[in-house]
Amino acid sequence: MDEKVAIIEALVFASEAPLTADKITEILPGTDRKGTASLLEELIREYEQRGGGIFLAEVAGGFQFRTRTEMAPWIRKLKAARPAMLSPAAMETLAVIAYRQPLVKSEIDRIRGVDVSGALKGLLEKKLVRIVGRKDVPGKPIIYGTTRKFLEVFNLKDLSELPTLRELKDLQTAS
Amino acid sequence: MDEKVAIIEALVFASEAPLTADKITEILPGTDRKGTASLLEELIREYEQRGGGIFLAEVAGGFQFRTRTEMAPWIRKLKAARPAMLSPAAMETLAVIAYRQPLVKSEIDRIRGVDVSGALKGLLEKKLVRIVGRKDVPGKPIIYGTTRKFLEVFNLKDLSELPTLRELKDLQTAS
Amino acid sequence: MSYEIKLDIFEGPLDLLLYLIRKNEIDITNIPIALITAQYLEYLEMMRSLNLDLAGEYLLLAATLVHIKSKMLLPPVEGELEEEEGEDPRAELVQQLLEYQAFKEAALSLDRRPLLDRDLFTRGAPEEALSAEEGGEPEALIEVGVFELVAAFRRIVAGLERPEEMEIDAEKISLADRINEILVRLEEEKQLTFEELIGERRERRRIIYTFLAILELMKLRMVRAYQSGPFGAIRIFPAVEEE
Repeated sequence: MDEKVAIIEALVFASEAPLTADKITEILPGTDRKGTASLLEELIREYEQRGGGIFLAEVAGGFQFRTRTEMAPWIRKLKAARPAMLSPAAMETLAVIAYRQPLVKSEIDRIRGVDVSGALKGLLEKKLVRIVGRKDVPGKPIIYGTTRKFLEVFNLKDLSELPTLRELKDLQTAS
Repeated sequence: MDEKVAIIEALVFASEAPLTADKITEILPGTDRKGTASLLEELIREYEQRGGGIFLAEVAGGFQFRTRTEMAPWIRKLKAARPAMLSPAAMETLAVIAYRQPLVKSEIDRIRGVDVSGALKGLLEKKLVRIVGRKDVPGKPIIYGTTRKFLEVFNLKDLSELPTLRELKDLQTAS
Repeated sequence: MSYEIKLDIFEGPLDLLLYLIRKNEIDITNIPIALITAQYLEYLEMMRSLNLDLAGEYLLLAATLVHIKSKMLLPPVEGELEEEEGEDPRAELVQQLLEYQAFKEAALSLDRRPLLDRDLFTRGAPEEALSAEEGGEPEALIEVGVFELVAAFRRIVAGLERPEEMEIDAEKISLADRINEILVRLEEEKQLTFEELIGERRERRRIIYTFLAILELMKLRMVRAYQSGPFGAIRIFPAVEEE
């Protein structure tokens, strides 16, 4: 492959947003707008001829690599099987439950200062949190705790392996 | 390009983290571990022969597209922000953890001859180091180890790819 | 002695010592301890005069060096055990230095590797931009880990009016383990005796924690306990029957 085309490939690949031809021209030495355009042409054609899983798309006034639409079913499978990831809200709710369990929802709401219904539902669906029982007070509120899966996902033998706030603070105080 | 190779290309490209051969085998129908390995081989070779700006790297137990190191100067021009470098203190702490893991903080302190709290916290925040568990001795100190991200950042297939420490052998015979 | 080097470049006392050894072109296994101690102390003095923050570890190593020096000056004590005669007072320090040097070199060789985001880069585009037809979820996700969990908890606690009431200790967490275990079994078996809860493993710690867990669950109004007669078995039931 022509070295300049290779550089364009690397630039487009590493760029967060679709990369404009202007930006490429600015970075590549000794190239004008027209030169860049024809190099981009060459790269687009190369990907077309290869017939691989990705192609160079022209989007939003720039260029970006994308997966071919025929690949969508496979990529959906990939996304379904991804490792455990949590939103910050879910992570905070889970932290409160892990450290303060067993506790009722109103208590989690109070500590987090927001209604945690959504986050709680997600954690129950992911089986990181479970209903451990009900409290014998008016309204019979549901009590929540963490699950065995929680221990597995966080790679803990048991809850006593959770670091304490003091241990975290000890790390913070120095330097 | 073979259709299965094209699917693998799309999957590896779309994955956020290095994709394992096992995961690919799981997603691709009618393929066993060995079949996937040879398809991956084919894709790696194809990228090598093209001589483009990116290549298929085997890293952190999986596969990921990365830009060739020769492309770095151009990409640095694109990404104005300087990458976050590790301080020598952080690097030394990381090296001790990488070679001696799993280990407790007092052991790192001893080897480096200083209190490593600050460096350790920084490494935890950068997700290069993780809490592995607690040691079953009085005080139950926290045990640390490196993460998958450590392998990704340092471009290592697995920990066995770390160069061996020549001097450590001398030490063992001396002690 | 020339002071052209910057003083804050040392990563600790061992690093300073290694520097002095290299500077004097000394064999690390045969350190002329008087010379090195003198130079080391000179550096400390200089650091102090420049008002550099002198960590306690530097002084500790200074004390160790002085101690080794004095030991080496002493003639062998009469009647000392045979095996101790051959013991070099420097041995432990040499071993520590060799070990530290090995890791220092390892750190440098790690840094020389092709590094992500410095020498090579991965796909820059965010996930949801990869295919035109799918709209991905824009919410940033955190990969889970214990550090992330405790850091999240700390953030919340820091925002509370009375953070001290959230202080958790290892004891309380161990209790939560036992509570979870009891609740799981109660769910399956509907009622249990204290003996059944303790089970085969009759360790003191386990008995105490089981007892404390039941008290906590009663206080939370999650279980009820009944005793059949003064010395009868204590039976535990869920406080609320699930329909």
